[in-house]
This record gives sequence, structure tokens and C-alpha cells, in this order.
Amino acid sequence: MSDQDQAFGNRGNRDASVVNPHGRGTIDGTRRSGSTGPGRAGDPFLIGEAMSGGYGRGPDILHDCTIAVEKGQIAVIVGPNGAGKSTAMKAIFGMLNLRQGSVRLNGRDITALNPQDRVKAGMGFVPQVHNIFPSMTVEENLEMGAFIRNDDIRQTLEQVYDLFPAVAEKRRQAAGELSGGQRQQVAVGRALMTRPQVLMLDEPTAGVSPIVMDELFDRIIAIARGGLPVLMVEQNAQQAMMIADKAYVLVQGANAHTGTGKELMANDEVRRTFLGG
Amino acid sequence: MSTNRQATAHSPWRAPILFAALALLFVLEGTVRNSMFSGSWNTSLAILNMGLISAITALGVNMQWGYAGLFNVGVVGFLALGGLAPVLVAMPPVEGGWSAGGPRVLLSLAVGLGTLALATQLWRRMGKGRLRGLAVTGVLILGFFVYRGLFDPAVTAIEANNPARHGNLGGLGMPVMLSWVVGGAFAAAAAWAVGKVALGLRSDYLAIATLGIGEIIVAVLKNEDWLARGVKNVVSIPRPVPYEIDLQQNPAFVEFATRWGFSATEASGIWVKICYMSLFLVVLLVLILLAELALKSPWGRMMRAIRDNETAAEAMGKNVTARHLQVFVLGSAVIGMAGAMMITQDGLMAPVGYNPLRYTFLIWVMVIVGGSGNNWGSVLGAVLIWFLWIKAEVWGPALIGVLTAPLPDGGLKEHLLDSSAHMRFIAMGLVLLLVLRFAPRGLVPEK
Amino acid sequence: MIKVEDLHRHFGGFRAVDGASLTIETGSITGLIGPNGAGKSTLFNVIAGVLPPTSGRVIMDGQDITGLPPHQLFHKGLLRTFQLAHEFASMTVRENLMMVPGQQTGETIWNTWFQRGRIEREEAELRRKADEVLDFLTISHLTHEKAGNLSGGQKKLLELGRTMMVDAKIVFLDEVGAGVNRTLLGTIADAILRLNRERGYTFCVIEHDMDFIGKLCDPVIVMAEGKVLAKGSAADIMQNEEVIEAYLGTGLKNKDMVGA
Amino acid sequence: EDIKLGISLGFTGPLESMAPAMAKGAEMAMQEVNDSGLLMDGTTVVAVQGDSTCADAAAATATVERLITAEGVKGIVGGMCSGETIASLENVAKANGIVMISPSATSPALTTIEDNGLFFRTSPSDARQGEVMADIVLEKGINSVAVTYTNNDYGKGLADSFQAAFEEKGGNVTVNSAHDDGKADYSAEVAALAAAGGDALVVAGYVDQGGSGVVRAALDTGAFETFVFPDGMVGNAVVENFGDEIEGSFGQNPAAEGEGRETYLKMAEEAGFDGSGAFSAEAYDAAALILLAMAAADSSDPAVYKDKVMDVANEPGEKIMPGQLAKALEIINGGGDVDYVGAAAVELVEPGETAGTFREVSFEGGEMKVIGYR
Amino acid sequence: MDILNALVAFLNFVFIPAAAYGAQLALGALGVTLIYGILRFSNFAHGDTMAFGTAITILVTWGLQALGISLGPLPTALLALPVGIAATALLVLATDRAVYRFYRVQKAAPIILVMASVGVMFLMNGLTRLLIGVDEQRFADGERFVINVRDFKAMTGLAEGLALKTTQLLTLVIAILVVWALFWFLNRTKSGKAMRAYSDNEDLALLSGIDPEKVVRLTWIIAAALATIAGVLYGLDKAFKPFNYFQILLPIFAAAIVGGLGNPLGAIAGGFVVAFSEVAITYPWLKIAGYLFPGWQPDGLLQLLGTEYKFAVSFVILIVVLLFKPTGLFRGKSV
Ligand SMILES: Nc1ncnc2c1ncn2[C@@H]1O[C@H](COP(=O)(O)OP(=O)(O)OP(=O)(O)O)[C@@H](O)[C@H]1O
Ligand SMILES: Nc1ncnc2c1ncn2[C@@H]1O[C@H](COP(=O)(O)OP(=O)(O)OP(=O)(O)O)[C@@H](O)[C@H]1O
Ligand SMILES: [Mg+2]
Ligand SMILES: [Mg+2]
Repeated sequence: MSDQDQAFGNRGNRDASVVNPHGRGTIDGTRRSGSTGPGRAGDPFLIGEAMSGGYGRGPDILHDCTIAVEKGQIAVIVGPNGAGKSTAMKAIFGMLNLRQGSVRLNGRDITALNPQDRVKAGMGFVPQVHNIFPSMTVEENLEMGAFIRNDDIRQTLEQVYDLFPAVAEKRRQAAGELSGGQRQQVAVGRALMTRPQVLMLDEPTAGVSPIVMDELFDRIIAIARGGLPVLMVEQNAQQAMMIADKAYVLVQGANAHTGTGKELMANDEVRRTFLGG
Repeated sequence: MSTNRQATAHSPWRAPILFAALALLFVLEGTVRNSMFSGSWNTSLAILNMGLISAITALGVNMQWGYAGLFNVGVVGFLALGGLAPVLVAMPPVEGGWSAGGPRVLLSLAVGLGTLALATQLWRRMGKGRLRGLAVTGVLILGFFVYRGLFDPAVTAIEANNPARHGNLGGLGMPVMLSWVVGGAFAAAAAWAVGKVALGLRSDYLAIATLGIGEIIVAVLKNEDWLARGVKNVVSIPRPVPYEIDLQQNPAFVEFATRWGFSATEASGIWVKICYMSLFLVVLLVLILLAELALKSPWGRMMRAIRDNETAAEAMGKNVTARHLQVFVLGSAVIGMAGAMMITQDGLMAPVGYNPLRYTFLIWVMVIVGGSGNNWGSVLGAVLIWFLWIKAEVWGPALIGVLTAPLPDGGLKEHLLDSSAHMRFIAMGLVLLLVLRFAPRGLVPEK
Repeated sequence: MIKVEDLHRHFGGFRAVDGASLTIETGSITGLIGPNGAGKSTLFNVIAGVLPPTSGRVIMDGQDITGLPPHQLFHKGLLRTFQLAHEFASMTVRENLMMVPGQQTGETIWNTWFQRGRIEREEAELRRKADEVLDFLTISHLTHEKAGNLSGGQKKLLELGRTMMVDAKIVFLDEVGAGVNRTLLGTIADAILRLNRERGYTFCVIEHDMDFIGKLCDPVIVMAEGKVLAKGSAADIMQNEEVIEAYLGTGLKNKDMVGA
Repeated sequence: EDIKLGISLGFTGPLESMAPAMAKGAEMAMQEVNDSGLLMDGTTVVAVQGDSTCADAAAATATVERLITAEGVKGIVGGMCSGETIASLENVAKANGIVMISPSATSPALTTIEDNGLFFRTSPSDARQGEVMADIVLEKGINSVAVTYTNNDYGKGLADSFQAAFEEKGGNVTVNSAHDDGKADYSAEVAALAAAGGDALVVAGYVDQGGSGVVRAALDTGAFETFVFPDGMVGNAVVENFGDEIEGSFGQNPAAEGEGRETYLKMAEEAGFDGSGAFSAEAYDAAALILLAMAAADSSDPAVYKDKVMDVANEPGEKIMPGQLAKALEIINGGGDVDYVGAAAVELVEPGETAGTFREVSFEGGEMKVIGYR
Repeated sequence: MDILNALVAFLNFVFIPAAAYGAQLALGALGVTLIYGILRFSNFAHGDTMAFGTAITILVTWGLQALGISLGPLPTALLALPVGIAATALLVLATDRAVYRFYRVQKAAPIILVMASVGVMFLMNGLTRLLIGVDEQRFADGERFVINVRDFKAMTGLAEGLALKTTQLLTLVIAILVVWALFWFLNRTKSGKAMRAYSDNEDLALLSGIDPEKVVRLTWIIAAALATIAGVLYGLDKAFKPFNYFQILLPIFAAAIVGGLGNPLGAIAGGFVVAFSEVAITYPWLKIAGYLFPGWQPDGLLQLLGTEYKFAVSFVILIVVLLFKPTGLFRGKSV
């Protein structure tokens, strides 16, 4: 229900006989990629550096914002609602026209690539909302995660099912019929299917029950330690800070505090104003 | 969500400028004579009058779509139903028509409605089970036979009454302007019935129900001769304005015309059209006033809320189905009124003419081009599109004339020139696409 | 206040709610927790009239309200918020609030033509009330913002604000906390507490954030697989073995790998 | 001086496939007159086309309004369908005092309409044809027929008058039901006709519209083998479409003895169009009538020449066939009388419509044969 | 009692024609439903796309016939079909490029796309007429009947005849094949799943590495193929006339909506529901009753409603069906 309401939130044409209410996108899928350039010496694995930009012709949301993640590490972004966390993620993924700044991955400057090509370049992303295909079955959702892969995906599929047994039970059910938390699990599973070189998660634990959240964090740690860098936005700040190798506090689209998770947790002011501790 | 993106503030002058431009088009049509314009006030005003009627229709559609997001694809039906009113209200009574079977027809219709009412009541009151199904079916079948038993002979009798000239019940001989209200009431009643069934269910039911009711109403008008002579048409429906011939024979008018430098013939045509125009304008403005008053008050706010998010509005205590029914009925009433006005102006009721392309899709084009949700936009879109629809008849072939000018004489050129009538469609399509391209939210978008 | 008796809701063969019975006491803030897919939202939707139950009854103040449509429940004082915010996106924040009260004179189309004066007066009163609520929620700087442009947490506040425009008796909150900054969540919790104390609202809250539940709710009801698993004070529930196993878990297993 | 004549036909819309051949017919008459150079001392006539859409009364009115008030035409060949014709006649032509001669509007309503002597038509009244058709059918020894008609005033009027005449003469009409033109499928209609039965099927429709669709479906399902075709169906198209499948079918359309229609067909062929299309000949006649009346009145003012239309169309005078317009003009210029017969046997009766002579045709061996006239 | 004759009469006048008509509607509805499902708008230009594809096919058919090429008992038009499909595909792709793509990039409200399709409808409407004129064209050749009335009667000695046209059989067979193929394609192949994914959630499809423009292109090509096939089969069975192809749009939409827009199976079911209710409800059962109850001589035709209301009847039936089965015949993609 909710996905459809969102897609059609602002106009009277909710009538399904005229138009299909399923998610129209926000990204211009027709944009062509530009060419990639060389990275810079000493770059982290993935870095969005000094990014400034906003949606469409609207005002800038990001102001000189820098986010980076190293191989084998977990970087966490926190901040108040509306700070621009999701926007920063989208910017790194090329879903936003940056006015300034660059995005570099694995020694290449990919600022000019369109999102499709970033997927091919090895980036995996779970958006905050609209992160499943509601009318496709759970299994098909996962298969779509592996769309760019040409090898055998069965093994990865089993791994995901192992990770989320609740979802495994419902593999033949349409994902739109799942409960809020179950959808979230499918969404993360979908990203894992990609076998990306870097994984970006926007609030993966929103609405999942504590036990699953713990599982999820465990899994994320395991993934990161396996060498796959993870960049995520979290509101469950305390748990997130515990596992973060690097943490960014964003306020109004700019970096407010940066440090390791432990450092930020130790900072009283940060904890009170942003982490709710 | 990015659909808001192009909602960036529009200049407050936008609407006035566009209306002025539109007015200029009509002035050009009335004064300049070249390959584009006809230079005849009669033509110009004739187009304008029909444009005003279209504007009222578009206003009705806009209420349904723009205010509430209800997709009505049966506009043609409600227009046609409204068009029935002038025949029944204003035509003189048919001698012998009533006595032939009038009361019996009414009785049979009452039986038909009663049967339906009884069946619905039974369905509601009786508990679930096979008995209920049987009882309802029984009532329906019995009712159907009683209805047909009463109806068929009455109709035969009425239609046998001088079929070449009448064969119908005839009207009440009342003033034709009264029929505008009655037309609205007819359409409202039909909309209520459709809405009762289809609103509040899955939304594409409404689309199919309106598509169906449109077809059904037109089919009834075509085939029920006792009502309005069916395809044999009703002509000479009384006018609320003077006849040109009478004016031309009125010395005072002739003198008046010559003083203004017009021939009596030309002036009479213009005068009649101005009379119509004033009537239509009054109706249009009153409707817009009422609509704007409603829209700029808590009622309008509630409608916007419902359109924005039905689920939430329902949770906030708004009876969405009832509101939908209300706007659907109101919008249809306005459409019905326009239908009656159109027939009044044509002086003719010809059900064959009601085809969905012209009376449903074109109206929709008007609403969208004007800017859905905005009353003034609908008016602008309606008058403009109607103007273009009529002018496309001339501009289309002109266009092909220009396009083929460089071609060598021969089969191809001749073929193209021969088929130039179809440029009407192409020209219309081009205009529509261009407007949509450069003003996708309509010429005067909703604020 | 609310009594749910042996409620069932099935989707095809699947029993999303499978014989749940529970009561929500007047004046309480009742928490409702349970694993993903336990049937909490479904239960909410049945109570709120969005979904018809397969069987069972819902009773409010001794009155059977099973299957009543949401708009009638609203007028009985039963309000709810949504797991995903349902704001009226193209309307301003203030309008979002002003549209809430029922039985406004200006909501009858006839009156909009002939009762202008009365509508004006009512509107002024509503505007005042809405501004009061916005002050209370500390978002008065957003009064004229389009609701669609608010951030996630602000939308949740707005949802809460709507319940304050009328005298609600009971408010159902579905995951107000998901995706909301924890500091802001504290503010929301305060707001809920104040409403409960000052205005006597009854609350029923679904939430996965145990800090929030612990701070706010008494009693807490735990659902699992469509049934009520346990009920008790927040502290009791967090000690309950069954609940820990089904829902809470024991924390991160790989703690040793953290920060490695 | 140039005189403009309007041609207002439905070039787009439901009858769009009939309009071009009709317009060509009218233009051919004008061309013939221009070539002769005999109209009012060498005045030439120019055709101005307008698209009446056939279905949309408002658009048709606007078109005629333009033709009259902007183009300044002195007479109009049109409209095409009755509804649209009535609307433009009542609202525009009458108001401006312009003569309209319709080749194809057959509604009885037009008979009784208050027209100030401005309206004429060259197609026969439905009542007359119904009678003739009833005679023909009975003479073939067929006593029981099913009738299907195109659901407009032409079809309905013709079907009703046929049924009345046929039953009065002792025949039996098993069913008299409508079909709509331009529909996707006629199975339901044919199923109903077949169930009602009858020795032949009367198809009161248009050959390039639903009429053919019904015949097609009736042949395919074996519902009927013999068909009766009135004027809207008689044309080359019916032969092309059905060839010898309609062996033994028959029909009639207005045409006078003396091969008026044959001549016309030949002329049309030379001009490069199909003159056998429905109402094409009638359109030629309509234009010819206007021009001859102008010549007779020696004026292009409709208020003057409208009174001459009946004169040139009826006796006394020399019979004028298609292609003889020059001759007619000569006679008129010489002060003589003409009796225009034309391609479709024009014989105007009060209040200005053709009484019609009909020729009877039958379909044998995949060809249309003229059997006789009545 | 004469069950055989009653059955044959029923088959000949009700079942076979309705089935063929239903299949024609279904093929049309399939195209509408596909565009709706994947590109998310109701394409009013579909009828005219059908007309255009058919017009091209006819032109090619004439060429082939002139060259003396034929398919034996089958219509030559089948040979020309691929050319028709290709040309139509090019046309719709060009239209997409020139018209729809702009709104897609703008993320304009979907109703705008619907209205744009009305504009395209007008354009194609004119284009087809410029191309081939407004007249009726016949292009059917080959064997007309699989079995005709006369042969059937001679063969069985029954009073009632049975006719089955080649085109009717062809329509049914092709409709079934096409639906099966489309189903298989959408549910089993990677491209098909990509199309469904795109339809569900455009952004997420993009984030999974699906190229949206490719999906759109593929959709248009399939839609063009469906339209041309539907148009040609319809033209073969009836006759080609541009105006009729606009008129057929209405029953096609009715079929698509009834079956549940966006659902291919629904399109098929919808087509048959519309066709059968049109024919069966208005069928006078007199003749069949005569065979079944020889002694009974009713004076009416035993017709529930006149054929002039056939379309209305089918709508009423649809609404009643939907009232009692609110999810539609097949669950479509609607609110
Ligand atoms: N599609 C959009 N168009 C225009 N503005 C947007 C859009 N999406 C977000 N914004 C604005 O950008 C700002 C940052 O939003 P963003 O979603 O990045 O916040 P966030 O930090 O992720 O918040 P949350 O924690 O609530 O998810 C907000 O003010 C929001 O209103
Ligand atoms: N429309 C539906 N069709 C089929 N199954 C459904 C439907 N809606 C919900 N379910 C199933 O019912 C179960 C309960 O769902 P519900 O949304 O009530 O869970 P929840 O307790 O709110 O979970 P969460 O905490 O994740 O929001 C889930 O397993 C879900 O898959
Ligand atoms: Mg966010
Ligand atoms: Mg939930």
C-alpha cells in the first residue's frame, strides 16, 4: 500500500485505470555516462570528496561534504532527520547532479558515470525507501539483485536465505505483501546478491526487530571483515557507532564531526545532540 | 518525489496574458481575412459560443478529475443525457403521444426502478445464503417481465403515433432555459446511480462504469424512439434568443445594423450569437464563482487532502466515498447542463453525433492542456482547443499546401493534396503535443 | 478502553493474526512489540477499520466497533498514525492540521456559498489551534512549508500533531521511531507523555526501539506469529526468556570482531 | 466574376470514405460548367470544401458558418448526414439566406422543416424507396425477409418505410434491427438475424460501412444467401467485396431510364474516381442544380435563384443528362426550359426533394446487371 | 428434441464468432495492457498503431501478390507480417524518442503521458490515412474456409450448417501462442523479469543494473508486434478500414480493464468476456429452443435484449462481475 501512495503522493491521479501507480523513478535513466579519470594518490577505496549539490534546480542540500570508506572497513553516517545523509549517499551513487566535488572508486574518478554504470563498476546500494520490487516474489527480488552477474547465483541465494530465515519461508510470495521489517530484509538481501565491491546501505535496520538487527549487524561486520567496504546511514546510532571504523556526523549537508565510532561516542556533545544517548 | 519540480512559481501575469492572447485570436478571426483567419465575426463568435459550452463541460470534468482525481471517461454520456432535457422540457407536446401510452411508460419505469430497489433491499436485509440469491434473482426476473409487459406495448403505441413526424412523447412546452437545470439534474441522477455502484470500489471500476454508462446512454437515446425520436432526430427545438430571420424583418434592427455599418443579415447573425454568448457567459461565471468559493474553503481543503492521500483522509474522519460521490454528481451535473445548452444552441437533438472521440477525449484534452485542478485553466484550455479543433480544418490543408509546394507535380503530391482533410487530425495532434511539451502541467497550472 | 476478542485475520491460507485477545486500559500507554511479521500492523489495521477481520470482535468502551470504516472510528475518538508517514504532501503543514477536525461548517459545500461569515470565524479558531500545536511540537518554523518537503522525522511529528487537533480518546502509533533520529525520538516520547498526562489520551504504540518502549510503555504486549505471547511491565518483558528468544536476542555475537 | 460554391461533407469521421467521391462528383459538375463558359456570361465557379465531420453538429455548423460568412459562398452542396445538415441549415444557412442542396441527407424531418425555400435534396425520400423495394422483393417471390439497417436516420427511415410497405402488401418482416457503423464485429447482429430467419436479408446500410460487415458475417456463417440492397449498398464496392458470393441478390438505386447513371460512371472513370460510390452521383446533381438555377435566374444571389431550382429540375423542358450541362446552359441562356434528370433521376417534389425513379439491379455471375427501371 | 442441430447452431452463430472476436480483442488488449503495465500509462494510440501496422502489411502483401508469391492455403499477409511489425516498431520507437521520452525524463505526471498518447493517436490517425486512404481494403487470400456451411451440411446431413474460417482458426491459434510466449517471456527470461522489475520500481531497477532505455525499447517493440499481429488478423477476418481501428479501441480497453489492467492473462479473459457477453446476451434463442423443445412455439424471439444494446450489455455484465469479484477476473495492477 505504502509504496503506491508514495509514488502518487502529490496528485489526484491515483486512478489505476489511467496510469500504473507503481514506482515511477526519480532518476533520469537516459543519462549517458561520461568518461572516467584517474584517481588520486592515497585515496581511500571509495570517496565522495567535497560534494556540493541538490535536487533538480532546487537549492543545494550538500555543502562541501566528504564521505569515504576504506577496504575492509565500516563507515557510518549519522545526523538529524533532513541533514542530507540519504542525499550524500545518492550523490555518491550518481543519482544527483553534483555542482562540485568528485567521486572516486578504487583508483578511478567516476564522477561522470551514471548510476547504471556505477553498478557495473561494482557498487551496491540499498535505498532508504522503495527498496523492493513489490509485485515480484521474494526470490525474483533477489534474482534481480544479481542481474548483472552471469555466474551461478544459487550459492549466494542460499547464503541470503540462511541469513534471513523469515524471508526464506516466503520466497514465493510477492514482496509487497511482506511486513515492514521483512521487506527491509529482502532489500538488504537484494544488495548482497550483487556481490559488489562496495556496499552502501541507507538505514538498513529501520523497522527490523532487535534480534534481526543484531543478526544484520553481525553480518555486516562479517562482510566488512571479509574485505568488502560498507558505507551505511544509521539511526540506531549507538549500535552503529560500536561497529563503525569511521563515523561521520552530518548537519545541514555539511560534515560536522568525523572520527572513529568510539571517539564520537566519547564526545558528550555529539552523543547528546545527535546520537540520543 | 519530483513531480513538484516544475511547479516553480509562475508569474501571476501568466493567466491574464494567455487569456488576452486567446481573445486576440478571436479578434483576428473576426477581423483579419487571410489564409489563416476568416475575417468574419459570425465565424469567430460561433466558435466562441461552442468554446464556452466546451468550457462548462471542461469545468465539470475538472471538478471530478482536478479536485478529486476521479477518472470519468463517460463524458459523452452525461452530455447526451443533458441534451435530452431540452427535448423533454421545451418541445411542444405531441398530440396523442401521451394518451397513446405515456402513463404506462412511466408506470413501467417505476416498476423497473422499484424492482431494482426491492432487490437491493433484499440483498442487504436478508442473511447470506442460497435463499437470498434465489429471492433476489426471483424478484429481478419477475420484475423484468412485468416491466417488459408494461413497457413494450406502451412504446409500440407511442411510436406508432405518426412515426414520420413524431412517434415520441414530446415535451412539456416550457421555456428552454429551464431545461438547462433539468439537464443537469438528469446527469446528476445518472452519476449518482453510477457512483453508488462504482465509487469506493477499486478505482478502475469507475473508469469502466463511466465508459459503459456513456455507451449505454447514447445507445438508449439512439434506440428509444418514444423518448426523443432516436436516430430520427428532433429538430426545431425552441430558442431562448431571437431568430435571425425575425431580426432581418424588424425595421428597427435593420436600421440599427446599418448604423453600425453591417448588413442586416450579418448583423442578425452576430446579434443572435452575442445573445447566446451572454447567456453562456453568465452560466459559466456563476459556476466558476461557486466552484472557486467552494474550493477556497474548508471543503476545498478537504478535497485536496482526499486527493493527496485517501487513506490518511479516511483516517482523519473524512468520508472519502461520500465526498467522491458528491463531486462526481456535481461535476456530472455541470456536464449535463452543458449538454442541454449545446442542444439548445444547435436547435437539434441528433444522438448519432455523440461519439466519444469528440465528446470525451477532446474534453479531456481541454482539461489537461488548460491545467487540471484549475478552473480558469479549464476554461482557457477548452476555448483554445475548440478554436484549434475548428481551425485545424483550414490550417491542416494549408499546412500540407505549404509542405508540398516544393514537391514536383505528380502522383505523390496529388495524393497528399487529396488527403489533406486528414491533416485536421495531424494538425490537432501536433498542437496537443506541442502544448504538452512546453507546458506539461497545463497552460495555467494549479497553484 | 479497547478490548480485542479472539481476532483472526487470514491472507489466503496465511494466518497473519491468529486468535489475538488483548485489552488496552484507559489512560495507559500500551506498547506492542514482536518479531517482524508477527501481525502487529495487521492487528492495527483491523482495529482501525482498514482491513476487515476474518473473525473476532473489537470492542471500544463497551461498544462493538468491528469493521466500522476509519472515518467513523475517527469520530468515536480513535485515531492512528501510519508506519510510513501519510502526510498530505501538497498542502502546507498548517493546512495538514487544519483539515483534521470533523464537522466543520465549511466542509458542507452548501455552506461555502451561504455561510461565509461563520466559516471565517471557525477558520480563525482552527488556525489558532493549529499554531498552538505546532508550537507544542517545536516545528512552528515550518508552518507554511509544504508537508511533502519535510524530513522523515518531521513528518512523524506532524502525524502526531494531527491527533492533537481534536480530542482523541485513543491513539494508535505504528513505529513512530523507525528512521527517526534518536534525539528527536526523545522529543516525540516527551510529547506522547505530555499528551497522556495533560490530555488523558490513551496510547497504543508499536515500536522496535526497546529504549523507547522501556521509557514510555506500561504495560507491554508481545505478539508472535499472530498470537499474544506475553504481557507485562517493560522490565518484566525484557527478562522474559521466550521474548528474548523470539524477539530481543542477546546482542551482537561478533562483538570480538568489532573495531578489529 | 467568380462564384464560390461550398461543398460541406464529412471528410473526416464515420462516413469519411464516402466523402471524397461525392466531392469529386460535385466538382466535376462545376468543372463542366466552367469549361462551357456559358454560365452568366462566362462566370467561373470555384469550389470551397469544408469538413462537416458528419457526426458533430457543432463542427459542421462552424464549417458552414465559415463557408458562408467568411468565404462568401453562394450555395452549398451538403451536408452529408441529416443531423449535421439540419443544424447548419437552421443555424446558418437560413439565417444568411443561402441555398443548401444535400446529396445524401434523407431524414423525413427535413421534409417538414421550416426552410424558407432554401433547402433541397437530390437523394430520394426513404418512404418512396421503401415502397419500391417492397414491390421488387415481393415480385421475386420472397415473402419473408429480415431487415438490418444502419442506425441513423437514413437507415431507420428506410427500414421502417420498407417494413410498413412490405407488410401492407402481405410480406412478413421477421426482424427489423439496427447495426452501428464502424463497429468491430457484427457476429451478434448476424446471429440475431439468422435466428429470426427469412428468405432474404434487406441491408439498409452503406456499402463501405457496417453494411458490408453484416453481409460478410452473414455469408460466412451461412445465415443468408440472398440479399436486398437499397441505394446505400449498390455500387462497385459490393461487387468487389463479394463477387459471386451474392449470386441472386438484387437491389435498386435512383437512376432514370436513359442511362444517366451509366454516363455518369463513365465520366467519373475518365476523371479518375469511382462514380459508383454511394451518393456520388447525387452530389453531381446537387451542384448541377445550383448552377442551372443560377443560370435560369441569371443571378448568383440565393434569394433569387432559390425559386428557380424547382423549375430547372422539373418538367417542362428538355431532359438533361449528366455531361449535358453545357447544352442545358445554352437552352437556358436562349430562354428555354430544361428538366434536369442527371445521374440520379432528379425529379423534385414539394417541398424540394426528389421523387426518384429507381433502377433495379441484380447480381449475377459476379457482376451487377441492370434489369429495369421503375 | 434435436440436440445436434441446436449445438451446431450455437457453435456456428455464438461460439465460433465470439471466440474469434474475443481473440481479436484479447490480442489488442494485450498490447494495451503491456504498455500500461510497464510504461505505466493507457496508450490511446494503440488502435491507430494497429491500423498503421496493418496498412504497411497490406502494402507489402499487395507487393507479394503482384510478384505471385503466396502461402498456399494461408493468407499471404502472414508473409508480409514481419515487415509490418518491423515498420511499426520503427515508428513507435521514433514516437517514443520524439514524444514519450521527454516526459519520462521529466518524470511528468502519468496523465500527461496519456494525453500525449491522444496526440500521437491523432497523428498516427492522419498518417495512416495519408498512407493508404480511408477506404476499405481487402487483402485476404488463400483458403477462406476450413469448413464451410455447404460442405458441413453435405457431410453431416444436419439442417444447420457450421462454418469455420481460416482466419478465425488462425486468430485463435495465434492468440493462444502469443499469450503463452508473452507469459513465458515475462516470467522466465531475464529480459522479461527486467521488464517487470522496471514496471515495479524504476529506480531500483536502475540500481540493479538494468538499463531502463533498453526495457522501454523492448516494450515498444513487443507492443508494436502485438498491435500489428492483432491488426492484421482483425483485418483479415473482417476488412481493413482505418476508422474501424479507432472504434475498436473502446472494446479493447473494456477488455483490458475487466481482465485487470497490466495482467496479460486478464487481457485474454477480458477479451472473451466482452465478446461472449455481446453475442450471447443478445442472441435470440428462438431457433435453438425450437430444436430443443419442438412443441413450443413462443411468439417472441427469446432475445433478452436487442443487439443495439450489445455493447451496453457487456458493460453491465462487467460491472456486475466486478461487484461480486472485486479483485477483477485476474488481479490487475491497480490500487
Ligand atoms: N527528491 C527531493 N527533491 C527535493 N528535495 C529533497 C528531495 N529529497 C530530499 N530532499 C530534501 O533534502 C534534504 C535532505 O534530505 P535527506 O533525505 O538527505 O535527509 P536525511 O538526512 O536522509 O534524513 P532522514 O534521516 O530523515 O532520512 C531535506 O531537507 C529534504 O527535504
Ligand atoms: N496482503 C497480504 N497478503 C499476504 N500476506 C500478508 C499481507 N499483509 C501481510 N501479510 C503477512 O502477514 C504477516 C504479518 O504482517 P504485519 O505487517 O502485520 O507484521 P508486523 O508485525 O507489523 O511486522 P513488522 O514489525 O515487520 O512491521 C507477515 O508475515 C506478512 O507477510
Ligand atoms: Mg534518509
Ligand atoms: Mg508493521
